[in-house]
Amino acid sequence: MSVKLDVIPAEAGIQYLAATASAVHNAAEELTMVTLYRYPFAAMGSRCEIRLYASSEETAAACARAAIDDVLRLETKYSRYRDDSVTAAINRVAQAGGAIDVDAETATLLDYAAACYEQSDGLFDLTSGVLREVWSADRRELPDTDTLQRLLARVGWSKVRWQRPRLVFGFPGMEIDFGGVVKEYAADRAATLCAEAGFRHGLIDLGGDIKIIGPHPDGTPWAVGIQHPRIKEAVMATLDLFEGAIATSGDYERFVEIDGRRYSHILSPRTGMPVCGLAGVSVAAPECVVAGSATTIAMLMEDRGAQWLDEVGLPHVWMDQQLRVGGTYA
Amino acid sequence: MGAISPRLAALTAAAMALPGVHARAADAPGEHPWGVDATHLEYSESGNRMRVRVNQASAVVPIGESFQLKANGIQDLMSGASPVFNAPGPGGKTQQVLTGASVFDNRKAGDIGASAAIGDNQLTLRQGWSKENDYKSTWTSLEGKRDFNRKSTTLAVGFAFSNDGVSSHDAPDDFRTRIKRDFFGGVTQIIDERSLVELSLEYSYSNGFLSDPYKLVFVQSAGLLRDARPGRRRQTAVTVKYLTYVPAIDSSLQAVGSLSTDNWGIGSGALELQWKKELPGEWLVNAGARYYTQSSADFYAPLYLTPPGDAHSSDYRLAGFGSIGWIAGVTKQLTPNFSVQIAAERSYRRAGLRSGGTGIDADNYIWGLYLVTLQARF
Amino acid sequence: MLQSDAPGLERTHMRMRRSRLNARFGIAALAAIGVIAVTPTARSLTNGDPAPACSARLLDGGRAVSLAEYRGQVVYLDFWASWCGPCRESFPFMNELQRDLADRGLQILAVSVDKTAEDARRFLARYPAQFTVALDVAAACPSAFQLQGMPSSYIIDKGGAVRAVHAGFRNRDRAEIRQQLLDLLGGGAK
Amino acid sequence: MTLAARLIVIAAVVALLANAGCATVQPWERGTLAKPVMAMEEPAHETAQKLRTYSAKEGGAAATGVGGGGCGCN
Repeated sequence: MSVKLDVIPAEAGIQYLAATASAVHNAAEELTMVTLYRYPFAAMGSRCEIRLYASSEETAAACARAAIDDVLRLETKYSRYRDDSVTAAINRVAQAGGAIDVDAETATLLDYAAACYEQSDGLFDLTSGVLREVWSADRRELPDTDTLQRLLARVGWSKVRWQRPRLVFGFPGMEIDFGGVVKEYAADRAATLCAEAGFRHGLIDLGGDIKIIGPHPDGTPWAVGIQHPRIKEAVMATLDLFEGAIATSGDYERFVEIDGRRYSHILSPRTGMPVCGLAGVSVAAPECVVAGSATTIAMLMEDRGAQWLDEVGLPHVWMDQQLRVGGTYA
Repeated sequence: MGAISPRLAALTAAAMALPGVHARAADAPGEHPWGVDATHLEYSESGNRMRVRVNQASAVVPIGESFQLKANGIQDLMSGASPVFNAPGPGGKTQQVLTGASVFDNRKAGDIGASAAIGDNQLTLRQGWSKENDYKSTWTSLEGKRDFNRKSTTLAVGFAFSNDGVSSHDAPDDFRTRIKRDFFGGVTQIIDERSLVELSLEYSYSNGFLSDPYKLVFVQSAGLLRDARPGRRRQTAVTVKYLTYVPAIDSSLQAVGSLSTDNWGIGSGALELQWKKELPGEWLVNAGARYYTQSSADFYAPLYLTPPGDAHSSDYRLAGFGSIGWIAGVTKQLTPNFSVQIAAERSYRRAGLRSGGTGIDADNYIWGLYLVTLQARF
Repeated sequence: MLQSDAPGLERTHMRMRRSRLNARFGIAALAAIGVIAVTPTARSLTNGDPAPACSARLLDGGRAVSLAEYRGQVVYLDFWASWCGPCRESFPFMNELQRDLADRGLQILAVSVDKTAEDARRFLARYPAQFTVALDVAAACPSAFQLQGMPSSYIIDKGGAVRAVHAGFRNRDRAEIRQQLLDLLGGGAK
Repeated sequence: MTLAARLIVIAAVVALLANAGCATVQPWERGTLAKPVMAMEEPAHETAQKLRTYSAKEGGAAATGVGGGGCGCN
């Protein structure tokens, strides 16, 4: 079986394959040298940074720009201070009492917040923002109990009816705040944007909530230092992270000082008072949004925080008021 | 991720629904990727003899889970002088005479093939062509592979045959034909957790015009005769390849030894040793040496003092000689889909290293090649 | 279901060549190769066999987890390693199973036979797992299950019996595996 | 016994030795064998081009697989 063919079919083929060869060759040239590019920016009231390993400034800058735009989009969309935000629109209806239909992204955030509410026995509550009316930064003495009772009457996720896409407030005076979820959600999205653009090595850091895109190019993990809750420059623990995310909460970030005692900005929807349990907690999880809500719930659980973290089973580290350290990374 | 507690399962499930929280895993090439390989190679010899510039490109397209179509294209641009015959030189030392004008030739070759994987068996059929102005060839090959013992043993058998036509510059349309039949059997066996061995046997026979139209022989009293080799050639070769991983140096060592013999009286042996190491950042480096030796063909002589018999040749490739050379290469996986490889080899031929028969120092020379290959797998 | 390989070459292939082959060479050479004795393989697990005991160390936190803990649940037990090519495709599939069937009682246990946790982590950095991952450096479980290939996955019913064995992973296995799990999990089709 | 037959006997002995010496390596014990440096198959283009150079420059044959074609390289 031998075929006599004078016209070589490969002739056209060779030209085509040779052309692809040189095109592919140039692409390879460009990809050989990988350097680390850093893009610091401010968002959601904290210092943020995107770190990307890329072969060229342009590709890194393009991805960082897209990621930062998405973070700023979410900041504007769920900001408590802007009156054109979705939060403001919801709160206008909540203030008067009534119903509002929300967009798909907000709906999934509400579903997620509902899951956190159930898993924290009601402590992780989007409606506890009302308590801020009394716990402003310049507060000098403890509020009296009946002011707290009046405020607590207007707090409670259970008092809201949520049937996708409709959110119904049975009576006036309530308020919603996505603050406990949006920052970590934005970190996840930013990392996904860069990963799907082909980046394998880098991380997203939004004010200490970190989502890893991938380890260093040589495969070694990122070393993440957890700030010591009482000593500013010291580190409570350092973790090696190949992937996933880590979030941190503590009573040291924003707090109010009243006759010598420190009161955290995290308010309990049950007592209306600032929580007093763990001094600082960090949790690691595949998703930054899960890590973030786990740290917030652990703080809200006060003295049952460490036990709740064991129940969840995610890797974590905490420090209590007596500066004792515990958790899987201890 | 530790055991998934009910609490974590609920939180994770809800987080999954959030748009954009999880990147789709990078689609690295799967089990049957389609791929393109593109190579540029430069070959050159000392004493500005032959130079060859090669461009090769190949593509593999999977069809379903068990079929593959393959295509391959090669273009060679050959130039430079090459030896024609040997003549007595000053002081009784034989010297080599090369072609005067720079020979220029453009060879195009290609092949298409299909392979089918059925269970542990794989069957590959390839049909190829090669064309240059004084040489035409079409060839067909069929190869079967089968895995045994849960893939610790692989047996391969195959055969190929080609029909070639050889002409020359002064009679470009007068093609004299020859055929070649090639039989191959090989077994690869895992020996232990760190080593494997491969044994291959090959038998080939060629009939027809086996001489080289561009080679002459110098006969003391009769002047120049054309290269005339027997019309029949039988070759048998065995090759053993041993590959083992050495944890102490986190590298693999590879030894490839082969022996061959034929009815023209040429016995050859080759031994190649290589060291390969993977470096962090997806680099792979290899380095090694290759030793080769052969005895001369029975009918070979650098030049003839008396009229030779029917079969006679002074072709430097039928002489007795040996060569020693180095091998080096580096491969870098640029992204999950792209990798680039650079390889080089340089070989120093010495008549003194022959394993028998006659060979002249005039034939000593150095050849070297380097290639750059780009691989894309999607 | 994988059968152990029958020794010997395809008969048809040999007869076609012998006629034209130089007899003296062909037979002797291939006989030399054919003599490779085929080592008998231990009987591998088949449907209905009780799943052997198997325990491994969780990748995070290091707690030992054993198959028996999941008695009463349908278990998808997968043996993988960072050096195993097809595992790259099985992980996204297992993530899908986790998302779709975890709340109906499916428990996925992916046991790595890597020699170090570091190798396993590096794989997970590129192919994230949203299911339970454990490490069995001593490879006690794979020998108990007499794996036929890598990766290998076993579907174990609520009573602890092996109901399906999949050696290797090909994309076309996905539908079959999902259906086998659905049959065991019961309830409507998801 | 012709040289070819003698070669085959050597091959048979080597094949026997190769088999006798090996313990069964279980599928899950093949981590080292899966390393890139342990790939028996070398890159296709490099192999093809080197084999073509050896066959063009050397008189011996190397039994490393069925490669068709050849050239009138001189």
